[in-house]
Formats: sequence, structure tokens, C-alpha cells
Amino acid sequence: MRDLTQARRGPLLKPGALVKTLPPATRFILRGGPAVRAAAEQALALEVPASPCRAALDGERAALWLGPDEWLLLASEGSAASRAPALSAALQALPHSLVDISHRQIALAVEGPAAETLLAAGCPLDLDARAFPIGMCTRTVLGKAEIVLWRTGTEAFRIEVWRSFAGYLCAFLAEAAHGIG
Amino acid sequence: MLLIQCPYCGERPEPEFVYGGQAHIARPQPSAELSDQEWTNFLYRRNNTRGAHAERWRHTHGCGRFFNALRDTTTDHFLATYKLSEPPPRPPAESAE
Amino acid sequence: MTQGFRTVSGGRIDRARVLRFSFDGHAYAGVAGDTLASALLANGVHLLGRSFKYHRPRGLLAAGSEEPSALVAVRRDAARYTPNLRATQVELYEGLEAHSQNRWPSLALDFGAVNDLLSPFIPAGFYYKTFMWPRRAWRWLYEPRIRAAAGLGRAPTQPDPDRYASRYAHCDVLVVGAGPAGLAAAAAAVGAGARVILCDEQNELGGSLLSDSSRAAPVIDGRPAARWLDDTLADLAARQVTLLPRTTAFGYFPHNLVALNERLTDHLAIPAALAPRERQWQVRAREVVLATGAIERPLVFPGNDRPGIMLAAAARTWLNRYGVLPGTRAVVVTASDAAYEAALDLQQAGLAIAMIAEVRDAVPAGLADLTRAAGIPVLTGATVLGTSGRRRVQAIRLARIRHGAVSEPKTLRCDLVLMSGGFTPSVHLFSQSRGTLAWDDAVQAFLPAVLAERARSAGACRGVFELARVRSDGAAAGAAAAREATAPGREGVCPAGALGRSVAAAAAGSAEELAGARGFAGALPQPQRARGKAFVDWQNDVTTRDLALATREGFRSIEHIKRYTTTGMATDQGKTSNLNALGVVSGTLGKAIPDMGLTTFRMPYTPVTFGSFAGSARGDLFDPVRTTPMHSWAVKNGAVFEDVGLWKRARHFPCPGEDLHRAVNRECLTVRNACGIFDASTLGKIEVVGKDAVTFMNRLYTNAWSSLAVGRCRYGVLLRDDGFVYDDGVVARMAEDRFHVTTTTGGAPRVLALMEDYLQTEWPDLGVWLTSTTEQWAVIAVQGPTARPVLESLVDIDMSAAAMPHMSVAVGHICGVPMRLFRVSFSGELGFEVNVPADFGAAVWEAISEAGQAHGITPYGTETMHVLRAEKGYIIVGQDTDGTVTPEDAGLGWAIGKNKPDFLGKRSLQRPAMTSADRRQLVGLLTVDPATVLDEGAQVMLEPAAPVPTRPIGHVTSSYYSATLGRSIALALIGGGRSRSGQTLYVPMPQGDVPVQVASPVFYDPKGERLNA
Amino acid sequence: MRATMQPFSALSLLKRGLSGQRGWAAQWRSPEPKAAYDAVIVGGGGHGLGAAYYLASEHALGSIAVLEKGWIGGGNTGRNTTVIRSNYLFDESAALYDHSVKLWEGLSQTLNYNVMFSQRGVLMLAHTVHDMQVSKRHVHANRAAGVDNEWLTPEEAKAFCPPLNIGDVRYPVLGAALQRRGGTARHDAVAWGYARAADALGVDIIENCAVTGIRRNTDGSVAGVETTRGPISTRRVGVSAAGHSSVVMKMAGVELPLESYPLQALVSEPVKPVFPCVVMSNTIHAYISQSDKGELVIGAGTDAYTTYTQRGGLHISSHALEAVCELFPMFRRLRMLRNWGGIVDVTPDRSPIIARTPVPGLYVNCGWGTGGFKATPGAAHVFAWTIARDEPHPINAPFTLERFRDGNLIDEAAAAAVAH
Repeated sequence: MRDLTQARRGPLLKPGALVKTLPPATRFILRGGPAVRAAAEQALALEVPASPCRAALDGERAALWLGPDEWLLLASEGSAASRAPALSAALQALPHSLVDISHRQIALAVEGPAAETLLAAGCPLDLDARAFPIGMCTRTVLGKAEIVLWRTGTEAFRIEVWRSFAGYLCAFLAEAAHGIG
Repeated sequence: MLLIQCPYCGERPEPEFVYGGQAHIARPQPSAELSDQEWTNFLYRRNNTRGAHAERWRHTHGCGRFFNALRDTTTDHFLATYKLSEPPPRPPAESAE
Repeated sequence: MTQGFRTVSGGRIDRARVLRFSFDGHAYAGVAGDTLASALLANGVHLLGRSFKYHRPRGLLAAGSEEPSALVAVRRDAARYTPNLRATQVELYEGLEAHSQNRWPSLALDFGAVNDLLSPFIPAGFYYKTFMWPRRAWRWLYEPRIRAAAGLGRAPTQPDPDRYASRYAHCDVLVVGAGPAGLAAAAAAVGAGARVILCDEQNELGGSLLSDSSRAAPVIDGRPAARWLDDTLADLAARQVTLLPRTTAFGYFPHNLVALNERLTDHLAIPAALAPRERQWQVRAREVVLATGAIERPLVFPGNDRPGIMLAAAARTWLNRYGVLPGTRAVVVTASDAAYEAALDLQQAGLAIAMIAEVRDAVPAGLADLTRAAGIPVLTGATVLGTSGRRRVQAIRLARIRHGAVSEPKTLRCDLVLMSGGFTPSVHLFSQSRGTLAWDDAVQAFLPAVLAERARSAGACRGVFELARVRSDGAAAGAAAAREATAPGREGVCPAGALGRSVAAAAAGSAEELAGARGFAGALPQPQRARGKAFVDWQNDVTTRDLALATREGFRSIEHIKRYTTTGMATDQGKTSNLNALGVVSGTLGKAIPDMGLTTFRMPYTPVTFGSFAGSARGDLFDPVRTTPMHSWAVKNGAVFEDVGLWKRARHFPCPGEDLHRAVNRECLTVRNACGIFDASTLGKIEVVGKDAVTFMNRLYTNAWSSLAVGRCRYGVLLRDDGFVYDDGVVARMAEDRFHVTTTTGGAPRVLALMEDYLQTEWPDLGVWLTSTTEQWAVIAVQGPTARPVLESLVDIDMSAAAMPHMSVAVGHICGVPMRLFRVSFSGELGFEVNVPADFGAAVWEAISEAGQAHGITPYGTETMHVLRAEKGYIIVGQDTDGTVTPEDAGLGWAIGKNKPDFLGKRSLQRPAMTSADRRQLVGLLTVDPATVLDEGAQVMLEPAAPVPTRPIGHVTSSYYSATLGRSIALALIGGGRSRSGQTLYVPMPQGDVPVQVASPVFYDPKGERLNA
Repeated sequence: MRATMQPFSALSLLKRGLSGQRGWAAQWRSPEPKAAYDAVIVGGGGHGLGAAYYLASEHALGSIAVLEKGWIGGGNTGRNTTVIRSNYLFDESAALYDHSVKLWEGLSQTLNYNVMFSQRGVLMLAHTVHDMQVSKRHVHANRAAGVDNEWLTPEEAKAFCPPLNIGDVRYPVLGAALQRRGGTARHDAVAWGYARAADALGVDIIENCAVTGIRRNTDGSVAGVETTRGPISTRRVGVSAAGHSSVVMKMAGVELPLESYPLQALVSEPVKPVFPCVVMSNTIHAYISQSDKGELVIGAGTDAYTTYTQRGGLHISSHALEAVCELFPMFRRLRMLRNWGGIVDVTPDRSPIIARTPVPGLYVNCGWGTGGFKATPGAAHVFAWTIARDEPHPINAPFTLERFRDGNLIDEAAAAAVAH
């Protein structure tokens, strides 16, 4: 039998200026109440934010608040970083939902002094650092696509987008780059 | 493009939201015991209020939560937004001068 | 050609940088800093356009965006042709090519001017009264002529190659207008620590300061105004104020959203190749300061529209800003003080001022001294009886008039007439914000009264005119705006409450200031039998007579009068005409202006390019193009795609020489006889997880889910509460508390939204969560008698019929990749659907294709999928149902859990009309001639050759040629259809009525033997 | 009967032109409201004025008043994109709208007022296989119902409307349904024409008169209306108040299945003739034609939320212009001149209600959503019938209030819009 476990192929993307694609990642959507959050935090040894629109980052892992009972858990692929088995075990007794969506979306990085301006071509949020500080994350819209936007640095954002919208998003940002002067 | 105060995420632009129609219409259960007219009222009858209108919004492209809002349909200004679990605030008196 | 009317010095132009340009094919020269209008005037060209209706020669009335007449087209190349631009707003560049409009054969000789002679017979609204007989002539004779005569410029004929950018912006204080009030507001706001954006429609910031003369230059903060302006702009830039020249705030939307149009390249001779032409800004400001100034009003008198008759402020601008003499000998007609400044400026520049005709009974004392010193004669209590001159004003007839009696008429030769009826505050944006205006008697204008948004007005736009007061008004507004925007505890743009505030009164102006600005609205008094047209709306050719006619015909509302006469409805939206029209009508009806009301100000303030609204949304950016993980393979293998929602789906995979039908026939036969591989990734997928998952599914779908065992699948039907079929799909139970729900491709988002709605708002007590997994899984359907051997060699699970019966699901691996394997069939053949994580989709697809070669595998597309399912009588929601079909209608009664207490739509199914026996039911139709394929959507009749109109008893929903059956098949919704089995019905088609027989909707393998193989 | 109406014609224009157009009388009077009328129409839009006209001209109902809270024709009549067509899917709808088109065809002559009905053809584009199925179903259904509608290939569509971009677009044009009898008309003229003709028949058109209450007899039937200009007695009240229907009907305790949404439209600056017909694309939401004055008239969508502000969001207009620019990329350089909003009252099945109500003597004509203008003469005509005879005309018989209870919906929207 053939082994295709290394044959992972993401969508073909042509990111424009200021945009780059990030490597594949392991992703889970965790749903549940405060007890689930607390249990997950313990099992992962990672802050799972209780505050709205905040992300916690620890090395190769992160937890992003997406809703009052919804978190996006990220870990770099291949490592045991996701600690998925431990998490499942810890949540066993609690009403919750844990769904692997590693392949549902891909990640882009938008970086540079013009990052805010570039995103402002299609994102209606106030991206000024005073309104959207480092560590803030939220689902929002960019052009005609839904994204998760996470500010990872003064001039750096991470975008998570469903894979079939990634081509559109790259093209949109490439076009927008012509207009940021 | 309105600005809407999501009870969870704060003030956000309208494109992140989906309108959900009139609020506080509970689906009668079990539906089988209702008369045709009662069921029709649930399905179709709407206040279409001119003034303070209680309505549902969902922060679909945000936290995903439904919530309720009180909006003046003669100005489109929101008087309040509140979680589903919260009772509706009383609409303010006729004029806010 | 020389610029014979250019002054030797002064103005904000660079005389050293000569720019060549053409107008109607004639070559001219201007200089850097010119507009097309100023450059033409410098060359002595005053005839710039023809009016809309009467084709009267027209020049420049104004110098800014309010110009009604001088509309031109600018052509850069064949695709970059822009009509209807105001010459006053077209910045000159080297090589600019401009053309006049609405004239034939030329601007100087325009045959359309015959309309001017016919004008007695074509008053306002004449077209409502004629062109009605004979009836048919309207469409073929009258209307085409009217249309040809109407319109201004020509539309471009080629796709616009330019880019348009968009940007969302946020700030504490947005200041609209960079005149003295706006500059002061911006400086005060940034000084108080606010984030500030300052925009102005002109190419330079400065507003009225740009037109100040050196003769009487104001001093600001101890510096000449021009120096102060430069210093202030440098200071604002240094303090990070976003400065936006060439940027018009054109729309004020709810919750302090102001839309700006920034023009980026139209002023450049050679724009950068990829640079956007315009940018649309959507600015969300916590506080807005409107410093939009005021627009001078023309005076309404007979013959007031000839080239060379212009607003006094415009003449000042031509002279002081552009170094252009707009004439040689001028007469000034005025009802306000500002025109005296213009007269004195022009006189100092060398023009002769023949007379100032003062409409008021007396000249204010200070001005009287000035005019006396300058030796300019003044006629008080004056009116204008008429003007003369064909393509340029040559003379004006002035008189005093008392109670209709004319005295002292005199005719003065001149080539320039300046007029000023006072200033109309620009309240457009304030009014757009839904703020309430109120008539102010002191200022004689409508001024902001009650706020509807977090905005404040400053300066001339609220009736404050004197420079020092304008600046302090602006500074106060800017400071207050900053204070409120950054107040501790202020959250967001729209805190609840505190609206409907009244506007704080401006500090009262001096009596002189108010008297000087108040001016005159309406028509200057005329003797009984006045001759000549007195224009109110220059562009739409609306005269005082038209307004009088409208009132005579009973139109009383100003909105009616506007619509009947079209006054104020031209491309300048009445900036120079609205108050005069009100004044005229007020006089006619004997009703005070404030009692007349005001027509609505509407977005946009000035016309805005369509492209700037569309932005980058064209072609593939018009809507996202969604593709599946196997898309590249399909492209490589020659697939023809169709749009399904946002998705591109492979419709068929033609071999060389095959058209759609041949390809589909081949694909169908291959699936029936061997095996096909199909990309089903676009189907929606929702992971329903939680202890109450089965309860949730029971309440939602019609089916009974409690009995579904783990590892098994069931076809689910979802209704809306109105009882009509909303969606369908296979649902698999992955665990006691976990369902893998599939939806139609188009239904994925709305089904998830519906589920969330009921879950959150009706059943918040249920412990269930929903997660979309549509894009997590690539779905590869392998269908056909050889499907099992194709897959068996690749997977690590037992695929035997015993281990994996029809409608089962198993978790395992394919080529080492994690997989959910469904045994399901939408083709009627033995079938599997391989779900693998999306990034593995392409590789697994290729592996299956390769393994399938030995088993005759072929890729197939959506069209073949449709034919195969139709042969089996499987419905497509949205094709065989249309939002008016119940499950019973669609033959899905078996999918209803009869014993369930409730599910979505259950109660609606009991309504009288939903249970009637003659409802349209899904049946099969077989044409008597097996080669005839019915149109989808064709109607079904009981009798042949039915007369028109006849009520059809049904319609065809799906219709294909079935290669498997060697004949056509169709599905149809027919009234009482299931009781009509075997009946002959008739389907009108373009070639005539086609007889058909009602049959079972299952045309192939009705017992399902192949499915269960 | 028309003795009181000055005839409009080329000759009368010429004659009066010689005397400075001075001889024209008011097109309609401005009477004080009387204490009582035989019938009162609430709402002075095209529908209300038309109903009054037909009540007077065909049913000889005696004294009739039209009460308008603002100025006549100032609501949706004067705020729409003036598209007229009758190629609706269901027989009930097609009959109603085609009744209207037939009246449109002679309306200028009937009213002696040029309403500029221009049968330029309405082209409805199909961009997907699903669109084609829906469009062809319309064509076949219309033909059976005697309503003209034909299917065009993309090339034929392009020939009919040369600016149309059929290939180089996100959603290529796969075909189009053409109703040649469809077109546009001059909206203000419809209101004014009906007003003038009704006035000549003695109808009192009372502007600036808002209804504030509906008076009832002890048996529940209508006794009259309260207005801002005093009470008026009447036994028949016909409500034709578009977006405000819910508010007016609530005065009589009648709750309607209606929601009022903002609908926007916009025009470009006028240009010389460039666009020969009406083009509609339901899939990408583009609706465009060119007016007699030369403006491109573009319909936008409704906002998502209910409101009475007569104002919609910027993104709604932008979306309409995206679609227009995608189909007609040469129009990107044209400029928007004016944008405005109306309030449209929408029923659950997107079809109107023209019916008696549970209150005897109270009739309602509402729920037209985005489609009211085209139906003006037909709806007014059958509404007048319903008021005069206290029973529906066969054409409006299906458009009852009760259909929502019984499930007899006439669901044009569902039938067209469900994609798969």
C-alpha cells in the first residue's frame, strides 16, 4: 500500500507584497463552558483565554478566544505540541466538543510597517494598536471572506482563513497592495 | 453600515453581523397543539415596529453568538443590546431630548 | 496661443511651468497650478458648454465644485474617456485633451440651439402633455428623439482599465473642509491629543484662504494668511494628522460613517502604471467637524446665464488664485458685501469696473468709502433688466425699480458681470446625517439646528462668516470634538443615548457681518412685462417662468416643483439654485421660505465614480472563487467547470472531440458498467457534537435519529418551520454523541446558520456544539460496480458488504492517511465516499485514479452525477424542489419520523393547503418519443393544444438523456401526480406539444439491487 | 365627465405657448377635507390615487377622498427604478402583473397624461445552470399563461443589449429571458396623471393629511378616520400605505405579516443614449436601465434589517455598483449623481396582499416589496373593485391575508432563489 502521509498539499497561493503563507498547523476547535476551559488550560499547560478576543501564545502553541464558549487551538504540525490525546482525556467527563480542523484553514502572515494599512483595504475594524493591540484576535471579514485576525506583533498579523478562500484573499491583498501608497 | 454593540465583543461594524428578525418570539412547543392561526402568528406575524424595536442579531463573523437589541427604527440608533439570557430593557420614553 | 489674460504675478500658479493642452481640438497653453477652467479663461475662452435643454452658450458661473455649466469630457485614451467633468475641477496637466459636450456640430455653432427659439412651446413638464398620439409613435418616434436630445456627455465605450482602491479608516475627529474653520478645528483637535483626519475637495488645502488677494490680505497670528496656511499645514502633518486634499466627503451614513472620495491620478500627466485612480475611504469617526463653508448664490435676472456672467467670488478666485483676468470691463451686481472685495481686487489688477449695481437700498458705510475712493460708481436699489451678447456678455441693462415702475434704465457695455446674492451655507452633509435644519432669519439661510449624529458644524456652513470668528468657531469645535472623543469612559463611536441635541448657538455675529452676508434669494424685481429668461438652475435650464408655471398648475410642495421643473436635479444638485428656487416659489405662493420646507439633500455631495464604489471587486475578486483540493487535477485533466454558489465544480471531463452530451453519456455508462470518481468536496459538512446531539438532530430533521446506530448513515431531510424542504444530506453517526452531517453545496452556510439559530435561541439548554468541517475534508466519491476492488487495495479496513453494508461509515486509513469512509451512493451503484483531510485530497485522488485504471475508472462531473441520480429518482433540493415543496410532495414521506412529537416544520404540514390531494407531486415522465428531451422548466398540460392561457398542472424539474436506458427521462412535479401513473400528458415545447406518460420517478434498478451489491 | 379637465396635447401646448403658457389651470385642486366621504383611500401614491380614479371612473362610488400625509407620489412611487414587467412564475402573479402591463399600455391615453411607458424590453440574465433552469421555467410558464417571454442565447442577449459583457466576467452570462413588453415609465407622471384624472372626476386629493386613527362602529365595522386635519366619516377605508401599512392597519387592530425594509436606488449623471433596455440579474443583484433624461437608473438591494429611515447602508449601493460594473465595465468611469432610499413592505412569500380584512369596511393593498411600481394600474384597478363590491376581483382573489394561515402561499421568492 502506498504511503501518502507526507503528501500534504495546501492550496496553490500567490501571496503578494507583505503577505506570506505560514506552514501547516494542527488546529482544533474546542467548545464548552468555563469548566471545559479550565480543564483544557490544565491539560495543555497553556492559557486558554477567558477574556474576549484575546489569544495566548506559548512557543509553538496558541489558544485563541473566538466566542464565549469557543476557542481555536493552534500548534505547529508534526510535533506533539497539540497534546490532543491528553486534552481529550481531560475533557472526557465534561460536556464539550473538540473537532480537528487542521486542514479546514490555512494561515497567512501580514507583516511590515504597512500591514495595518494593507488590511484596512478590506477589514472594517480599527486596526490601530490602541484599538487592536498585540494579542488581540477575532473573527472578522476581509473583503468578501471571513477570517480570524490575530495581531502577533507591532507590525505583524496572522490570518486564519478557510482554505478555499485563501486564493481569493491572497489575490485581494495583492491587489490592495497597489493602493496603499 | 451600522455599528453594533455585541454584548461579548463590543462595538463592531455591521458586515460582521447577520440580522435575525424580531426578538422574543418563542417557538411554541410542542407545536402540534396549536391552532392554525396561532401557528401562523408564530411563523409570520411581526410587529414591524416604528420606534423601539426588539430584534435579534447574530455576530456571525465574530463570536458567533445571537443577542438581542433595541433599535429605534426611525433613526437606526441602538438603544441597547443584551444577551439572550437577559430581559429586555424598557424602551426609553418617547423623546430623548 | 498666448495666455493673454494672465496677470504678470501673483496667484498660486507656477508661470515657469507651461503646460500644453487642447480643448475641442484647439491647442492652448496654461501653467502648473491651473485648472482647465482657469487656463481657458487665461486664453480668453469663455464659451465652455451648452445648456441641457435650450443649448444656450454657457461659460463659467463658479470656480469650484458648484459649477453648473462648464461640463467637459476629458480623454486620456480610448478607454479612459470621462464625461461630465467640471472644468473648474479638472487640474491641468501636460497634454490634457478636453472636449465640450451636448453640441452639434460644434460648440460655437450648435443646431440644438433651435430649442431656445422653441422655448415658448416646451416649458417645464411639456413632455407630460404631448407625444401621446398616435399611441405607437411614442416608442418609435417621440421617445428616441427625446432621448437623443437628452443626456449630457457620451458614456465611455470601452472597459475602464483603471484601478480603484478602498480603505476603512478610524479616527477621533474627522474634519471635513480645510478652510480657515477646518484648519483651526484640526489644529485644536490634534492639540488635544486626538487622532485627526482632515479632508478637502480641492487640490490644495486652505479653502477660502487660497483666493485671498494681496490687496487686502488678512493677517493671522501676526503672519500673512498664506504664510500662516503653509505653517499650519506643516504643523498638522508633523503631528500625524492625516491630510487628504482632492478628497470629497460625499456621504454621511449612520453612526458617524463618512465616505470620502480621494482622487489620486487624474491630475497627473503620466500616472504610475498600477496606481489606483481613486480611493474610497469609509471613515468611522467618533466625532465629526463639518467645516464645509458656504456657496455664493447667483442673482436671478433676465439673461443671467451668458458667458462672462459669473459669481463675484469666482472672479476673485480666478484673479487671486490663478492669476487670470476674467474680463476687461466689469459690472458688479450684488446684494452682499463680498462682491465689493472682488470689484476692488479686479480694479487693482487693471480691470475697469463700470459700475456696482447694489440691489440693496443703501451701500454699507465702510464699503461706500472704499468705492468712492476707488472711483467706482454705485447704483443702489438696482435691478437688472437684461443682458446682451451672443457667446459672451456684451452689455447689461440696469435700472432702479420701485413697485414695478422702472426708473433710470441704463445700458452699460461690459464683458464681465459679477454677481453675488449672498452665501448659502453648505449644510449638505449635516442634512445627510439626518440633522434637522432651521431657517435663520438673521443669516437668511437654513442652518444646522438639531443633531442626529456626533457632529458639529463650524464656520460659514453654520452662518459664521467673519474670518476671526470663523477661526475661533473652528477651534472651539475641534477642541470640543477632541474632548468628547477622548473623554475617559467614552466607549466606541456610538455610546447609547444623548442624541437629538440642539446645536450650540454660534457666538452672535456683528450686525455688519450678518447684513453683509445675508444677500438675496429669489428673482430680482422686474417690470410687468419682463423679457428674456431668468435662470434659476443653469444646468437644467429652469427659469422663473417654469417655476411660475408649476405653481400655476397646482404644484405646491417644493418637492413637486423640483420634480416637475427639474430644478436642482442636475449634476450640481442645486448647489447654486435651490435657495433661489425657494425664493422664487415663495414669492409666487406668498409663503415664507421657512414654511416652504426644503428638498432633501442626498448622497453624494458631488458625483462619484461608479468604479470607486466597486473598488477591486471585479473578475475573480468580484466574488471569491472557491476551489476544492482536487481542482488542479481537474484543470489538468480538461474539466469544464460550472459555478455553483462561489464554487467552481467540474461539470464534465470531455475527451478530445466530445461535447457535453457525448462526454456525459460516456461518463454515465462507465459509472454504470465499471467505476467513476467524483469530487464531492463542496458538500457541506457539519460536526454535531455533544451529549444532546441526538435530541438536537431529532428536533431539527424530519427523521428519527435515536435508532441510528453508531457506524451507520441515514438520508436526512431538513424543513424550515414553514414545512417546505430546505435541505437534505447523508448523516452519519460517528459516536453516541457525534454526528457527521452533510448538506447540499449551496446549503452549507444556511443550514449551519439555521442550526445555530435554533440551538442558541430556542434550545440553549442542549449540550450540543456545531463545527463546520466542510473544508476539513476532501470528499472523493467512487461509484460503480468495480468501486470496491478499486479502493480495497488502498485502505486498511474491511470493505466487504457484510462489514460495510449500504449506508454505513467506518474510520480507517487510505494510503496511511486518516479517513472517514462512507458507503453511500447518489448514483444507484455500489458506492463509497472517501473523506480525507483536505491537504491529502489531491494525492489520495491520484492514488485512487491510478488504482482504478485497471478497473476502468473515469472521472466524472456534476452533469453525470445529475443524470445518474435522476435515473434513480433521487431529488436535488433546489432543482426538484423550489421552496414550495413538502416532503410528501417530493416523495420523501418515508423520511418523516411519524412518531416524533415535533421537528422543524411538522406543524406546518398539517395546514389545510399542505395536505390537499391535488398538490404537485414528484413523478417520472417518459416522452412517447424516447429521443425527445424535455426542457427543464417546461410546463405540463392535461390536454394537447391547450388554448392560451391555460393553467398547467405541473412542470418538469429535471430532464436528461439517459445513455444507460437509451432514452430520455424526466422528473416533474404534477398536480396529484402519483394518482396519474400511466396517464398521457402534454408538454408544450418550442417544436410543439410533446406527449408524455406519467411513470415512477425511479427509472433504473427500482429494487436497488446494484446499490446493495 | 372630463369637462373639468383641460386636455393635454401638442395643440394645447402650442396654443398656450403663444400666450406664455399662462392658461394652464391647477392639475388637481387642493380641497379642504369634507366631514364625510363614501370611501377614503389612505395613501396618495400611485396605488392609492389609481384606486380612487378607478373607484370614480368604473364604480361610480360617489364621494371619494385620498389622504396623503406628505405630498402625493412622494413615497415609493417617486423612489423606485420604474421597471415594469409581468414575467412572474406563478399563474396568480403573472395574471396580476400582466393585467397591469395591459393597463400600462394605454395609460397615457386613458389619463391624458404622458406617463412615458417605454416598452424597451426586460432582459433577465442567467449566470449558472440553476439560473437557466429557473429562467426557462419562467419562460415556459409565462407562455402558457399568455405572457410574452423568450429565451435568448448569450450572443442574442448581447445583440439585444450591446454593452453587456457576457464572457469576461466572474459569472459568465449563459442566457437570458426577455420580455419585450416590459420596460420603464416615468414615475412622477403616474401619480400626477392619476391625481389629475381622479380630481376631474370629483375625487378630493388631500395632501399633508396624516391618518392618526381608524374609527369603528360598535359592530366593529369602519366608521371613519381621524386625521391631522380633523375626523372624517366613511364606511369604506382602503389602505394603500406601502411601508407604513403596518402602522396604519394597527390603528384598526389588524396585524399584518409585513416587515418594512429600506430599498435603495441610484442614478448616474445623464449621458447620451447608451443602454437600450432593462437588464436584471437576480444572481449578482444588478438592475439597470437608462431614463429618458439619460441617467442610468440602478436598483440596489434591501438592507438586512427593518427600518423606517428611508436610508440604507453604503455597502448596499456599493454592491449594486460592483455588479453593474462587472456586467458593464465601461460604466466604471461614470459617476453616481443621486442615491436615495424607500421603505418597502415585504410579506413572507414576497407577494402582495390585496384583500378585505377582518374589519368590515377596511381593505388593504400592501406587501409589494420591491415590485409595487410595475403593478400600479393593475393593483389599483382590482383594489378599487374590491372596495366597491366588498369582494375581490378574480385576479386578486388569491392575494388574501388568510393564505398565510392556510399555506396557500404564492412564493415567488422561494421559487426563484433557492440555489443548490
